[in-house]
Amino acid sequence: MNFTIGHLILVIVGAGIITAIVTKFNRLSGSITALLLSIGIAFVCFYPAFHILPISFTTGDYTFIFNLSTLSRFFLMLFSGMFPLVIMATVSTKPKAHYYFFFYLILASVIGTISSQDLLSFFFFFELMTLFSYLLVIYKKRAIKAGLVYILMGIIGGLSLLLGIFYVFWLSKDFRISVEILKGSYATLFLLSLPFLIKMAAMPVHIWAPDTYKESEDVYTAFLSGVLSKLGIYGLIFFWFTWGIYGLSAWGKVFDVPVTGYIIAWIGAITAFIGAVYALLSEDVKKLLAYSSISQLGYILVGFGIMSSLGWAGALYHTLTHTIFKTMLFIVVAGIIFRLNTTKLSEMGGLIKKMPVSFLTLLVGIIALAGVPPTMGFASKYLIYSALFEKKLFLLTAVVFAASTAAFLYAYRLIHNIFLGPLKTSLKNTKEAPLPFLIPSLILSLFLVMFGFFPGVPLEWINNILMSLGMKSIASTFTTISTSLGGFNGLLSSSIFISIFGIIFILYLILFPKAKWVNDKNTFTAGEVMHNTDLLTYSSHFYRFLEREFGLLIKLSVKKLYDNILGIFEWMFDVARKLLYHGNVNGYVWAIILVTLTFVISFLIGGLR
Amino acid sequence: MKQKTEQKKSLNQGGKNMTEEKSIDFFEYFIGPQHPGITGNFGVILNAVGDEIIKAQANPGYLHRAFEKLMEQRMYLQNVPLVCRICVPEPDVNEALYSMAIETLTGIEVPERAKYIRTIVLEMARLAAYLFYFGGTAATLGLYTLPNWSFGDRDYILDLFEELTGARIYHIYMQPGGVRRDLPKDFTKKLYSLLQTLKKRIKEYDGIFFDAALFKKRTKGVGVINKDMAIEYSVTGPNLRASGIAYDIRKDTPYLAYPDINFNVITENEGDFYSRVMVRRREFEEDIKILEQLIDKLPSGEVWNRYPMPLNWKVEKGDVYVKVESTKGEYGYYVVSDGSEKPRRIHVRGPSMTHGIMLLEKLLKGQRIADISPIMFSLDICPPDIDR
Amino acid sequence: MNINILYAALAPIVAILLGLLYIGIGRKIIARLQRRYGPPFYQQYIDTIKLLAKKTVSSHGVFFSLGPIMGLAGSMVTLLFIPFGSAAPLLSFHGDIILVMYLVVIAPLGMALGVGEGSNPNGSIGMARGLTLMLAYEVPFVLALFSVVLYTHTTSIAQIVQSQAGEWSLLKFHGFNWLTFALPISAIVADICLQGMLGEKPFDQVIAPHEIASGPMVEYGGKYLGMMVINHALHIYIETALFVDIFLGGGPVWFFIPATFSVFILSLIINGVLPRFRIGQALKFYWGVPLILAVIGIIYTMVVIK
Amino acid sequence: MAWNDILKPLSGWKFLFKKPHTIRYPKEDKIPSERYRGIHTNMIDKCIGCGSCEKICMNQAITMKEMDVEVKEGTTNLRPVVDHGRCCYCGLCVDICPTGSLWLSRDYRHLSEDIDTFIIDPNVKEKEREGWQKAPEFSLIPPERGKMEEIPPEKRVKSFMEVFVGYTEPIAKEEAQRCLGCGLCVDACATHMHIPDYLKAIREGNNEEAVRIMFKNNPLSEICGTVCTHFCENVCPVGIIGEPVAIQWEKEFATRTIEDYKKIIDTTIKEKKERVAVVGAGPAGLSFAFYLRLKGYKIDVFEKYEKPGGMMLLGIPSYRLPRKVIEKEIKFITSTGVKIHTGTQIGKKKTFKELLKKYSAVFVATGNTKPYTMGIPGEEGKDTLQAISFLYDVNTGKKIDLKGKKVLVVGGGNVAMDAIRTSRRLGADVYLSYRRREVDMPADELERKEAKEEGIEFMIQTLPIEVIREKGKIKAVKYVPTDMDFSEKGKRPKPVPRMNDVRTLEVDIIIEAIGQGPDLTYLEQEFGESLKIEKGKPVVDKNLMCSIKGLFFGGDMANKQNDIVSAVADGRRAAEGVHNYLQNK
Repeated sequence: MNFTIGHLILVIVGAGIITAIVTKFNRLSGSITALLLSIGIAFVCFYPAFHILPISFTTGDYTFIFNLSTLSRFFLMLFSGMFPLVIMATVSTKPKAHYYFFFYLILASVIGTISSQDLLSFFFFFELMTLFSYLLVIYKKRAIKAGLVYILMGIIGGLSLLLGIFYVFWLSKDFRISVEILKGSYATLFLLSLPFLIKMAAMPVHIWAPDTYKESEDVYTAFLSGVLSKLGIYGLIFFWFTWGIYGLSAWGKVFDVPVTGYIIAWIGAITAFIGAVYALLSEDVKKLLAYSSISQLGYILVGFGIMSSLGWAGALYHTLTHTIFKTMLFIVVAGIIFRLNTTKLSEMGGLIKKMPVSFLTLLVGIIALAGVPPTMGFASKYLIYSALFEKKLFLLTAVVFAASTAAFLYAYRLIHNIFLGPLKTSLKNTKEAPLPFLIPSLILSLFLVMFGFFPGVPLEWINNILMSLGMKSIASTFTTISTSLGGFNGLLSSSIFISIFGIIFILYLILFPKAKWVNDKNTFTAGEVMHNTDLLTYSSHFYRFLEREFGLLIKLSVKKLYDNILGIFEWMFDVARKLLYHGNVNGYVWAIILVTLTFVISFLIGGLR
Repeated sequence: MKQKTEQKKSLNQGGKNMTEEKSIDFFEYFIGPQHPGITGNFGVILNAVGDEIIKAQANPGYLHRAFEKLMEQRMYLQNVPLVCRICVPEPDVNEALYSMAIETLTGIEVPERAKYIRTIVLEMARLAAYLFYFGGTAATLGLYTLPNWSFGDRDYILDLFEELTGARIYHIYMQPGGVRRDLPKDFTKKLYSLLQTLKKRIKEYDGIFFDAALFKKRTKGVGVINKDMAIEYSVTGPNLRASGIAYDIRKDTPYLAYPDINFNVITENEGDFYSRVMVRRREFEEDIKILEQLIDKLPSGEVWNRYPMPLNWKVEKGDVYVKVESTKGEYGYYVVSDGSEKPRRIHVRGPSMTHGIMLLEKLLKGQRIADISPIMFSLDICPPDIDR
Repeated sequence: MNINILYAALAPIVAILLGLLYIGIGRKIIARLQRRYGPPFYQQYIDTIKLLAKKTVSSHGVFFSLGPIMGLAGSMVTLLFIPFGSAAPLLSFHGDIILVMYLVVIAPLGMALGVGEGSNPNGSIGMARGLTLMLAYEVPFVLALFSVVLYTHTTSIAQIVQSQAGEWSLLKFHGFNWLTFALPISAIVADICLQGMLGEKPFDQVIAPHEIASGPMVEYGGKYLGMMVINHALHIYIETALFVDIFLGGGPVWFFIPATFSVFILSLIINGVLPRFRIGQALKFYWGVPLILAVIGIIYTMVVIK
Repeated sequence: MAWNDILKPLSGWKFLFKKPHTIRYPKEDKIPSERYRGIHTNMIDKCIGCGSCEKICMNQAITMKEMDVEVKEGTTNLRPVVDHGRCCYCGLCVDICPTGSLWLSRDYRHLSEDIDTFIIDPNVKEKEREGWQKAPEFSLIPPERGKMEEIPPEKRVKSFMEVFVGYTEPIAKEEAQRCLGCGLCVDACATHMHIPDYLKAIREGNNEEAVRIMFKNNPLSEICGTVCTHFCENVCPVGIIGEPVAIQWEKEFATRTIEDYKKIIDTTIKEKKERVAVVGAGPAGLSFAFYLRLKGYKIDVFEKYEKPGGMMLLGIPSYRLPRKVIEKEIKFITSTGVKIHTGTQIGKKKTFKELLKKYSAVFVATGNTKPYTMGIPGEEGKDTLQAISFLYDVNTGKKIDLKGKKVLVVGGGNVAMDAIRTSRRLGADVYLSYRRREVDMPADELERKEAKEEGIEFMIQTLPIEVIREKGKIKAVKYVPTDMDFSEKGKRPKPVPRMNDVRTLEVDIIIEAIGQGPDLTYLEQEFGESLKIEKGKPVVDKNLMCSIKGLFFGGDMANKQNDIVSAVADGRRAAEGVHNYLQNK
C-alpha cells in the first residue's frame, strides 16, 4: 500500500482531532482512543509493506520537498515507535482533550521536520514542533515559568535557524539543501547548529532543560527528553552531512578530526561531564534525570563530533539507546510520582517492597544508563570509546570516562534513594504504579536487555545509514561488534554472566537456609533509641563531599552568567525607558519625529542604491 | 541561648516539630554506642546533611556505673580499688587524687620517697596514656601500624608496672599514706633503659606518623579550638596548651615531687587537631626527661605511713578539693567527710566531661562524618570518665 | 581450545583459592610490619569456611540476598575475560579491555544494590564513597590504558599479552618486552590506581571502620559475609591479574602467580604505612598528580611510537 | 609538604624483616612478675577463718563457706571462696589477712564458658608461695595495741593499791578500731560476749550501749574487765601479727565510765511465783541469780561468808581487783531484787534437801575450796601454806608478816601469781618454781611480766622434790631441773625431772599454788549414791542439772576452767537451764 508523507501527516492530525473530540466527552475512552490510534500509526510506520512515498508541491518559485532518507527512516521508526508507549503511560493520568491534540500535532510536526528536504519546510515544521511542545510543557500550571525559558530558547533557536536559512539563500539563491554551495562559512555553521544544540541542551545553552524537564507534565517529559531531543542530533547530521565531512576538514584537522567536529566533541564531553556532576548533586528525581539527559546527549555529541564512521555509529547507537532507556526511566519515575505526589528524592525511600516491577525496570534502565554489559547501553559506550581510542583523543577520553563513571554515581543514587533504604512511614500504604506505566517500561526494558544480547541488530540499521551517508560500515554480526582495535561478543558475555548468576543463585537456594527476615526498621540502632525512623535514611545530599570538591563548578553556573547578562540588559532598557518615558510631551513629539526621520533617511538611502 | 532552644526542641520530639525538621533534608546518624570509631561506650547523635554535620548531640550514660554513689557506700580503703576504674587509659591519676584527698583530710604525712614513687608512677602512666593516644588517633585516621607499635611499646611500660605494682592496668598501688610496696630490685635501672628505648621509638613514630604528609593533610585546620573558645569551654590539659595557653597544674600548683623537677610547659598555637597531637608528642619527650630526673633524685626511706585499721577507719570531718594534671586535662576530686567510716560525698571532676560533651558538640558542627572520630580521639575523650 | 575451556571452568576456583591465599599471606606480612607474628597463612581459608558454614542468615529483602550473588557472578564473568597469563587466554578473545572495565563494575553494582536494601546509612555512605573513589581512579587508569592501546594498537587483552611475549630462558630475560619498561610512567599511574581499586590505604574510605563501621559490610553476616570475602579475594586476583597481563606481560603460570602476588604485596605494604585520605582528598589526589602523570605518559608514548 | 614527608612513612618497612616483639601464646608464655596479682590461694591449715578478707573485699567477691577442716581453738570451719567473676584483684584481702595464709599466685589464666567455674575455692594444703604476698611492714592492721599508763614497779610493790590504770577515752577508741570484727573471740569467750559489737559501740563513743551489750552475757563485766583469763585475746587474729586487741581493757574502760548500771540497763521484771535458791554468792551464783531474776523468779542466795563475792573477793588480791568494783556489781545485782543471805552455810544450818523442798530449784556453786598438795616429803607443816588460804587470810585482813622472809611459791597459774605478788607486797623475797617452760604457764603474760618487774625470781623448769625441815621449820627445798618431753602430740609437753642434778634453795615459807578442787563432802553425805560424781566433780547435763532433779551445779566446782568468766558463763547457762526445767516441769 502506498501513500505519501502528506497523507501520513494528515492522518496523524486527524487522529489528534478525533482523540480530542472523544476525550472531550469521556476522558478514559479518549485515552484509549489515543492509544489505539497511536498504535495504528506506529504500525503504519513500521510495517514494511507500507511504502511511504516522497511528495513535493510548488507554490510560486518555491518547491516544498518531503522525502524519507535512510536517516529519516531511522528517526521515524524511533519516534513513531516511542509514541504509542508514551501515550500508553498517559492513560492513567487522564489528561484533557487538548493534551492529546497537541501530542498528535507534535508527532505530525516531527515527522514533517524529519521528512523535509528543503530549508523552509524544515524551518516551518521545526518551529511548529517547538510551539506545540511549548503548549504541552505549560500543560501544568507550575511549568509556566519554565515554559517561558523553553519557548524563549526555542525562539532563539528558530531565529538562528531562520537567519541561517536566509544566509544560505543569500549565498546560493536556493532553498534546497542538496545544492553544494557552502564553502566553509563559519557563520552558517554556527547559525544552523545552534538550534539543534539548544534542542539537545548542550552545555552553554542547556539552561531551559532542567527546569522544563522538572516542571513539565510527568509523562510528557519522557517524550520531551527521550524523543524530541533527538531531533537535535538529526538536525546536526542533516545539516552537517550537507556540508560534507570532508568538506569540513578544509578548516584543518586536530588529531585527525576536523576542527569543527573537535569543538563539538569538546562541547559534548563537557556537557556530558558537567551534566553528570549536576545530576549526581541534584535533590529532585526529575531534575536528576534531566541533567542525566543533558549528560547523555553530550555523549552523542562526542560521537558525532569525532566525525568518523565509528563515532557516528556510536552517536546513532547511543541515540537509540538513550531514547529507549530515558523514555523508560521517565515513564517509571512518572509512575512513582503518580503514586507519591512528590519529586523530592529525600521523601522517597524503601519502595522496593511496594513497587517491585518499577524497581526491576528502573534497575534495567540504570544498568543501561551506566553502560554495563547485559544491556545495550554497553554497545553504544563501546562504540564511542572505540572511536575515541581510534582517533587517540586522550583528553576527551578522560573527560568522557569521568562522565560515564559519574553516571554510575547518579544512577546508583536514583535507585538507592527511591527504592532502597528504609521505607518511609508516610509511604506505608503505597501501591505499585498502575499498569499503563508498567507495560511500556517493561517492553522497553525488554528491548534494552535483548539488544544487550544481540548488539549487532541495531548496528545493522545504523550501518545502512552510514553507508547511505557514504561512510564505512562497522563490522558486526548479530552478537558481536568489532573494530580495528578489538571487539566484544555481547551474547557470550551476557549469557555467561546470566548463567553464572543462575548457577550461584541455584547454589544459594540449595545451600543457604531460609533467611530470617529482619525488619529494616531495627537496623542501625547502634543501641540507641530511635524516635523517628524516617530520619535514618542517608539520601539527601548523597554526594556531599563531591559537592564540596566541585564547589567552584557550581558557583560558576551558566545560569548565573545569563542572569548577569539579563541584569545588564534590564539596566540598559531601564535607562532607555527613563530617557523615553520621562512624561514630557515635547520629548514624545521629538522622539516620533526622530524615528520618522530615521525611516525616511533609510528609505532614501535604500532607494539611492 | 539558641542552643538551649534547639535542645529543647529535640527533647520534645513529638509530632509537632516533625514538619519543621522535614523541611531541612538532614538525616539522623548514630555514631555509637556500638561503633568502632568511638572511644568507649558513648554515643553521638548527629544530624547530618550528606556527610556534613549540622547538629551533634553527645549521648553519654551507657557506661554509668554510679561510681560517686558507690563510693558513698564503701569504706575509705575499699574505694581505692574502685577509683582507678573511672578511666582505663590513665587510672593512676584517680588513685593519686583519692589518696591525696584523704591525706589532706586526715593529716597523714606521705614519706618523701613515696612522693617520688608516686610521681614516677604518674609519669609512667602518662607515657602509657600518650602511647595509647597516639595509637588511637592513628587508628582513627586509618593507620593501623602505629597502634600496633605503640600498644606494643606501651606493654613494656605495663611490664614495669606489673613488676612494681603487681598489675598491668589497674594498679591499685597508691593508698593514703604512701604506696603499698617499695620499688623492686633494679626497677630504676630497668625504667631508665626503657626510657632510652622509648626515645628511639618516638623517632620511628615520627617517620611513619607525625611527620607524614598525609597525616598533616588530614589534620591541619580540623576542629580548631581558639584561645577564647578554650577558655569559654573550660578546656584543660594538652588540649588547652594546643590552643596556646601555657597552663599546667604541675607547674602552676605543684604537687608530689613536681616542685623539685625542671620541665617545660609545651604549647602550640593553632589549636587544631594537628597541634593537639603534636603537643602530646612533644610532651612525651618532656615526660621522659622528667622521669630521668625523678630516677636521679629518688630519696631513700619509708614508703608508707600507717593509718588506722581500714575496716574501722573514720576520717575526720571536713571537705577538700585536690587536682592534678592528667593527659586529658585537669582531674580533680572533691571529697566530703562527715566523720564516719564512709565518705559523705565524692565528686570527680573529669576533663572528659567538658571535652566530651559541650566542646565536642560545638566542634563537630560543620565537620564531615570522616572527621568525627578523629576529632573525638584528638580531644582524648574517655567516655568511662564521663559516666562515673 | 579444549584446554582453554577446562581452564575457564577451573579459573574461578583457582582464582578464589589464590585470592584467599594472597590475603592470608598479606595478613602475615602486614603483621610483620606491625611487629606481630600474625595468623597462619591459611587463616583466610578457615575464616571463609567458617563464615560459609554459619547457619543463621538474616536478610533485609530479596536484593539484600541477591546483591552478593550478583557481585560474585560479576566478578567471575570478569575473571573469564582476563587471561591467565600467556598460558590461557580464556575468553579474552571475545571481549576486550573496555568490556572488562565495564564487567568489573557489575560486582560493586550488585553489592551496592544489596547494601542499599540493607538500609543502613553506614552502608549507603560506604557505597557513595566507593562510587566516588571509582570516579576518582578510573580517569587516570583509563588514560594509562589509553597509552597501552596507543602502543600496542589493540584493545584486546590477549593481544596485549602476546605483544609482550618473548623467549623464556635462563639467559634471556623476559622482562625486556614488558610494557612496564616501554611505558614506565603509565605503569606507575596504573599501579597508583590499583591501590584505589584494591581499596588499600590511603584509599580505604569505603570500609573505613572508624568512620562508618566497615561501611558496606556492616549489615552482612554469616554466609553473605563469606560470599563477600570470596568476592574480595576474586577482586584482588582480577585487579592484580589485569595489571600483570597488561604491564608485566602475563607470562607462564610459574611467573604469573608470583607476579600477581608481588603486585598485591606492593600495594599491601604501602597500605601498611599510610593513613587514609578523606574521600574528597582522594578525588583531588587522583585528579591531580596521577592524572598529570598519565597525560605525560601518553605524550611519552606518542613520542616513543614515532 | 616536603618530599621527605611523603617518603618518610616508608621507613616503617624496616620492620618487615625484623623479629616481632609479641608473645606467641600458647607456644610462648610470658612469666608474670614476682608481685603479680593473680588467682587467690589460701593455705587451708593456716587460715583461721576470721573472715577479714570477706569484709575488706569491695566487690563482695569473697564469701566464707563452711568446710571440712579441723576446728582448733580460735579458728572456725569457715574458709574463703572467691568469685573471680567479681574479683578485681586489688589484693586488699591479702594485705589484711592476719595470718598471711592468703596470697595471690602468679597464675592468671582462666577461660571457661560456664560462669560457675569462676567461683574458685582457693584453699590448698601446700603450695609454693609466689605472687602477691603479705608483706608484714605493709600489713593493714596496726600491730601494736594502745599504750596504757603504768605505775612503776617500785611504787606498786609497796602497797595494795590498784596496779591497773585503764584506758583513756581516745586510746580506747583507737584501740577499738583495731578490731577486725571476726568474732572468733565470741566463740572463745566462755560467756560468749558480743565483743565486736561492744568494741564497735566503744569506738563510736557509745559506752552505754557497749555496757548494755556486755550485760546481756555477763553481769560481772567490770570484774571481768579487771581480772579475766581473756581467752578472747588469746584467739584474737590480730595477735598473730602483733599484739591482740585489748578486749579486756576496753571492757574495763567502758564499764568504768558508767556510774550506775541501773540507769542504763533495763531491769523491768515480770514476777513469777517460783522461787529458786542459790548456794554460794561467787561469780557463778551471782550471774545465775541475776539472769534468773530477770526472768522473774524469786531468788535467794546463801553465802557462807559474811560478804558476797566468793573467790573474787577472797581469792583475788585487792591490788588487782579493787573491792569497790565488786561492791558496785553486787549492788546492781541485788538492786534487781536478788536476796543474798550472808553467813548462811548450807549443809550445816540448812540441808540441801530442805532447800529442794522449799524452792523449785537449787543452784549450787560453792567453788573450788580444797587445794591440791604436791605430796613430797616434808611437805606438811605450818609454814607450808596453801595459796588460796593464804590469799583468803590476806584479803580478810589477817596480818601476816613476811618481811624479810624467803618464800617459795610452787605453781604457774594465776593463783601462784597472786600469791607471789601478795607475798612480795608483804615484804618477802619470793621465788617461783614451775616445772614447765615459761610459755606453758597458765598465768597471764601481763601478770608474769609485772611479777618479774616487781623483783620476783622465776625458777623455770624446776621441780621441788623434798622439803628439808629443821625443828619443824622449813630450811630449804631440794629441787631438780626438768627436761621437756614433746613426744605426745597435741598435748602440753611433759616435764621429765633430771633426778641426778639435785639442787637446794634456802627458803622460809613454801606456798603451794598447784590447783584446787571442789569440796563435795557435804553433798556426798546428804545424797550419797544418788549424786553421781566423776573425777571429783558432779556430773551435770547440758542444763547443768545433776542426776537429782532440781539440783544444778555450776562454777568452778562443775567446770574445768576454774576461772571467773567460766563461772559467770555457768551461771548464765544454769539460769537458762533452770528456766527450761521449770517451764517444762
